[in-house]
Amino acid sequence: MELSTDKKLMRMVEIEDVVIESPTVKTFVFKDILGSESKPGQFLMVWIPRKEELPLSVMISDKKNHAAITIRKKGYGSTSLFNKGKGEKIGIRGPYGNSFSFDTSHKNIIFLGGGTGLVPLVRLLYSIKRHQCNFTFIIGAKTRSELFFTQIISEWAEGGKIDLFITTEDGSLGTKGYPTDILRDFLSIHNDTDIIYTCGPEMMMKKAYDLAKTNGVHIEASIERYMKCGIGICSSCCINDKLVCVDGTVFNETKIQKLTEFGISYRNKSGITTQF
Amino acid sequence: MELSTDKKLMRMVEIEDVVIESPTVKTFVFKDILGSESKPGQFLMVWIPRKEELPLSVMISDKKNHAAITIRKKGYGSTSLFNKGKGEKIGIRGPYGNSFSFDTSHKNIIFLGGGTGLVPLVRLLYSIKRHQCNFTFIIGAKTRSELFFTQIISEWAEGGKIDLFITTEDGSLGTKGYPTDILRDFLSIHNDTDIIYTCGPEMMMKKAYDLAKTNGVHIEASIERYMKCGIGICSSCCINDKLVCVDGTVFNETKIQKLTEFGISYRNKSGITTQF
Amino acid sequence: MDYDIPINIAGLNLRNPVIVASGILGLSQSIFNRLYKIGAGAIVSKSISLLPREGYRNPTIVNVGTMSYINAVGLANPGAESFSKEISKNSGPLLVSLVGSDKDEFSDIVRKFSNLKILGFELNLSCPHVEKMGMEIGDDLNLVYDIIKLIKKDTGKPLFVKVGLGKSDIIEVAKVAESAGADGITAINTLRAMKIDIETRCPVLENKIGGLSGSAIMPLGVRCVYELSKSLRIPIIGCGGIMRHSDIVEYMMAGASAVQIGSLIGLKGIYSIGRILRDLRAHLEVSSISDIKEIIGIVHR
Amino acid sequence: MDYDIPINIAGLNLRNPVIVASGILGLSQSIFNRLYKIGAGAIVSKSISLLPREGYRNPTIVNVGTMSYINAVGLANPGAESFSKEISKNSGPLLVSLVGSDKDEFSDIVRKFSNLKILGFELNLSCPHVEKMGMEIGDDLNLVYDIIKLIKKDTGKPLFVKVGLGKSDIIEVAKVAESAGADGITAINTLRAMKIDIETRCPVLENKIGGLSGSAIMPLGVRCVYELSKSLRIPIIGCGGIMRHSDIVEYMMAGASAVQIGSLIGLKGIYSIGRILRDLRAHLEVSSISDIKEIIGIVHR
Ligand SMILES: Cc1cc2nc3c(=O)[nH]c(=O)nc-3n(C[C@H](O)[C@H](O)[C@H](O)COP(=O)(O)OP(=O)(O)OC[C@H]3O[C@@H](n4cnc5c(N)ncnc54)[C@H](O)[C@@H]3O)c2cc1C
Ligand SMILES: Cc1cc2nc3c(=O)[nH]c(=O)nc-3n(C[C@H](O)[C@H](O)[C@H](O)COP(=O)(O)OP(=O)(O)OC[C@H]3O[C@@H](n4cnc5c(N)ncnc54)[C@H](O)[C@@H]3O)c2cc1C
Ligand SMILES: Cc1cc2nc3c(=O)[nH]c(=O)nc-3n(C[C@H](O)[C@H](O)[C@H](O)COP(=O)(O)O)c2cc1C
Ligand SMILES: Cc1cc2nc3c(=O)[nH]c(=O)nc-3n(C[C@H](O)[C@H](O)[C@H](O)COP(=O)(O)O)c2cc1C
Ligand code: FES
Ligand code: FES
Repeated sequence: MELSTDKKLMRMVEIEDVVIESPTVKTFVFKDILGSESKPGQFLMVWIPRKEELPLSVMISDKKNHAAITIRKKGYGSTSLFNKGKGEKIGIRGPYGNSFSFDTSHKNIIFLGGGTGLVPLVRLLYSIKRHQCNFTFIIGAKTRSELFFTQIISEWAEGGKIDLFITTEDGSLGTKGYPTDILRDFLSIHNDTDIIYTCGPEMMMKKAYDLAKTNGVHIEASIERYMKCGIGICSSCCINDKLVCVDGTVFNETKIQKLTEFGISYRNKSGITTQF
Repeated sequence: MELSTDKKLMRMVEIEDVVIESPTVKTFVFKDILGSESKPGQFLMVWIPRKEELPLSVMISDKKNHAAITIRKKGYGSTSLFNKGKGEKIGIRGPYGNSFSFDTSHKNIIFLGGGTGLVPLVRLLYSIKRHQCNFTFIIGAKTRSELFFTQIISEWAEGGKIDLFITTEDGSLGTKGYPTDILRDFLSIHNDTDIIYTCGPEMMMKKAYDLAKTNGVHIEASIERYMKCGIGICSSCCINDKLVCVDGTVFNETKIQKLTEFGISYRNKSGITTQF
Repeated sequence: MDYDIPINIAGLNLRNPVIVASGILGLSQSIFNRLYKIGAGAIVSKSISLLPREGYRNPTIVNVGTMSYINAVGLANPGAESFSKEISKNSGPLLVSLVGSDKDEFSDIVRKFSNLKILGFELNLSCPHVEKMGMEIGDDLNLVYDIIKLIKKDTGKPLFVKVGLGKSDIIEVAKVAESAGADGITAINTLRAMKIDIETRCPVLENKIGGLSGSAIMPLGVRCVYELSKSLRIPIIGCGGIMRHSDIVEYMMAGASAVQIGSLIGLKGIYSIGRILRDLRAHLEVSSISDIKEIIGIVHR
Repeated sequence: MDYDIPINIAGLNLRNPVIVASGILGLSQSIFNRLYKIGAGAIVSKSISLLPREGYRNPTIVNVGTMSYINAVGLANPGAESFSKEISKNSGPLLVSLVGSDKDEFSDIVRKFSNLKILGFELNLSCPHVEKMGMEIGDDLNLVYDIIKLIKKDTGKPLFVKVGLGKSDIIEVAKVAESAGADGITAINTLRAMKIDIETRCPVLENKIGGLSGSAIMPLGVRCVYELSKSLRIPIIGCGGIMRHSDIVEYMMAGASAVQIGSLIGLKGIYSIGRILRDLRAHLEVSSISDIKEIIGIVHR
């Protein structure tokens, strides 16, 4: 079977590896050239046959020509995927969307993420870690058992150096509280921070954006919206006049400034504007 | 406007030059890269808008990236085309079909043609005239005024040498009689003839085939049949189990031997087998 | 950029004949404004029902290659109440697409938009993949007649009726629409179609059956417009498979007074609207067509 | 070469499920023999009318890109008398396609073939571009019923009825055919379509309107087979847009017991029949499908 090289068409892939990241999070590895070449921040539309199709960020895989996705078990779709095993098939299309940018003049870089929002951040770190930068990675979670990717992140320090901060809401690991608390404190000390990359709950990203603005630091946030088509045709993912699936998912401070709905409202499955 | 490079799709071309070859024959020149690269013996499906579509052999043009067609005014379709002028548009698709072959070990080569059957022969001669061969070109016509291409053929003698024989049925020019009379006499004298290329009325080609067989000479004949699709789907052009539009139009002696319908019968527009 | 290829259709003056089809980026006022800025001559909203609809579960759209899609969104929409708020400040050339499962719903929907600044309405009679909506209604000629009469009683604004290739004769449906007072016909909607994944042995779309759009349906749409324009006096909006400016010209020569584009935006992005308009203008110029009206239905002459 | 993927349909044992569609190389016994040698599981002749037909003037076929054609050959054929002579020595798996403009013609046609060694007949109810033939007849359900009854009275051989997406509901037509005694349904024929040349401002085909075939109609054909196989007990031959072995599998999973190919031969040549069969066999092997019957209608389960 030849591998499809048309990102618009759905391609069936076989799950080759399943990594259990936490009791509720798994990473699935499969062979896919297009996926393996994704830029950090891009996502795939992942079809779980007979069940659902979900937008999922592309995770890294250390196998050549392979890509991966990391899923947190939540509702119907994610649970269907979570229950898949090695050898089973899923459909993917994409990668879609834009990606995080990297300015080589930046030296002090913060990653701020929570939950599966870590996926694109990990892919980004992976792609820029060879640069001589100070990387600060702040991870937030509700509780200790929900943490994952901490190992992989702390292992990577090639060109630069990586500081890892962990917060849990119940204090079961790392600092008790929210990752944005750490960010606030960090920014107040390190006024040489160049940029914050963030992905996770929108209220967290909104706080990070406000902090970035106050501190005059660049920020790029990967925004999530309900997606049906993933290709800019249905507008279910819109935020103001932008389509998250094609104009995003990554927006920088200049763009976010115009997104009056950011951190305020989203559209539900019917397209009705709903407050966070 | 870009030029189409898909031979399957109809492309509209503008007639740039019209050459009057005889009172009833004209050559139309137009820009078309695919047509200009046709192999000798190939044909185009030519659409005369609102009128007809006809298979026509590709004629040469001395303009770069240009092709030409030569039409004899006859019935509805050919007359519609004949009446077209410079600047008017026609649609073409193709080139289709196989082509004459050329074996560089061949030194003594005969062309035998009549009417617009000369078109593919002229294209063939043009493409092989640089070789050091003895070319003998035998042209047949009803009468003097129906002759054309004699000038162009006799002018060409680059690598080899070209002998031109002309026959007319009424003797108004050249030898009185049929071109196959010349062929017979020629073959009886020149027993070193390698191959005969022929295109024209099927009874003429049939005679030529019989002569070639008797004299142990190779022959390649371009056969005409009624064509609707030109792409091997409708079978209107069939001769025995071959489709002239894709398996032909050129058949050599080995193939002709199996074509029991050659010189005997053809199919009319309804597909009914009809005797010549 | 200058998107001027002015046309008049059913009394509406549009700056150009390229309209964004229903269901394509059709839910958000901010997006409508952007589409207008990008060049759209007009925009048709997503088909709006009386009550909100969540639509089908994903996958709701699948690319079947050769520039075509099958979709079964299931008419997800915020409902008339919510959508009328969405567009309450609209001033752009917007047509609201209407869909209902019952005759009486339509009046209720139309009234929600009665005080808004919109161009008019498009009645979706032809959604091929939602039962008791669209196609099912479009197949009942009496119902079609009644619904159009009702809507026209409730609004003085132009009403376009969107027809498709379903179980009943498209020409008959359109004629009934005309006789009931429709101001124009939009043709065509998507056609019922299916894509099966042979590895997992199941249809890809959650709804199994969806509607085929894109290149595949272009020769069908052109034929419908050609035939409709022979039988109707009201203007026609051509829709289905438009990918290049030449496709627009083809539709208009077949008899369309304007066109709608859909799948193109999924395939080539939102800015393809501006590009196709630029190409169309260039074509008209080199072809010395000073008023695009000249070519409408020209193949009939 | 070994083309063995045996199937049984309507009592016929075919060595494989790939049938050459009507109108495709369908006029010559020598070509039928060649098609069989090349691998075809069976061959349907060009649709044969009582009297010879010259068909339309050229152009009769136009490639509209994306692996699709529009054709309006106009049912050119030698007529029943002449064609029965053509195939008088046939011994291959041939189905004769029948077309008529009048109920009574069919008996006359069928009788011409009564003593010949053919597999059976296919009734063309769905040629979309010849008036008073095919589609027009297919839209009159009573006439469909009567014609099939008549034919079945005249022959004991299997009769397949070929339906298309016309003005009437394909499922209803097929149900009527079944109730009248048809042994199988072929779905689908081409769809009415049109291609306009914008430079010369006229339709390309001499008949203006023709039938769309090829890739464009594949998702429509699959949908029809899927829906038909829900409503019928007689077997279905899937047709429309098959370009690859996976398309065959898709049709069969949707419910087809065999398939027909047409446009593929124009696009990829006569030997594409052998290639698609080779690919199909390979696919069945790697998918561990020992009998292709296993997959027929599997998406319904
Ligand atoms: C660009 C992008 C990247 C994402 N990356 C990841 C990832 O790497 N890992 C991961 O676990 N999750 C990721 N998600 C979230 C994921 O798409 C699902 O939303 C989540 O898995 C819950 O799905 P569910 O069907 O189980 O939830 P349900 O219980 O069905 O719904 C719960 C909520 O999930 C969200 N959701 C459901 N379907 C969609 C959809 N089609 N598009 C967007 N949101 C939806 C909605 O907010 C919904 O209210 C990403 C989302 C987006 C938009
Ligand atoms: C491969 C091929 C190459 C040809 N090359 C030339 C050429 O270079 N110059 C030239 O003048 N003519 C050529 N012809 C013949 C040409 O296609 C027409 O047949 C001829 O021009 C008469 O067309 P008409 O419409 O005027 O004739 P009509 O009066 O309509 O018909 C007269 C006869 O023309 C033949 N004819 C008509 N239409 C076709 C058709 N679609 N296919 C085949 N034969 C047809 C039939 O034998 C018919 O009985 C070629 C034919 C073929 C098959
Ligand atoms: C994702 C999607 C959603 C659609 N939703 C609607 C709709 O709500 N109402 C409607 O009338 N047509 C709808 N359509 C049909 C389009 O308006 C249009 O008629 C069809 O797509 C053909 O045009 P195209 O080939 O340019 O896409 C939808 C089409 C697509 C692709
Ligand atoms: C040139 C041409 C001629 C055809 N002639 C007939 C015909 O005579 N009778 C018929 O039932 N179908 C005819 N068809 C339709 C085909 O049999 C088939 O149903 C259709 O082409 C769809 O299959 P495809 O997409 O594989 O081509 C014709 C199709 C083509 C392209
Ligand atoms: S998901 Fe459809 S437009 Fe973004
Ligand atoms: S012209 Fe149709 S098969 Fe040759």
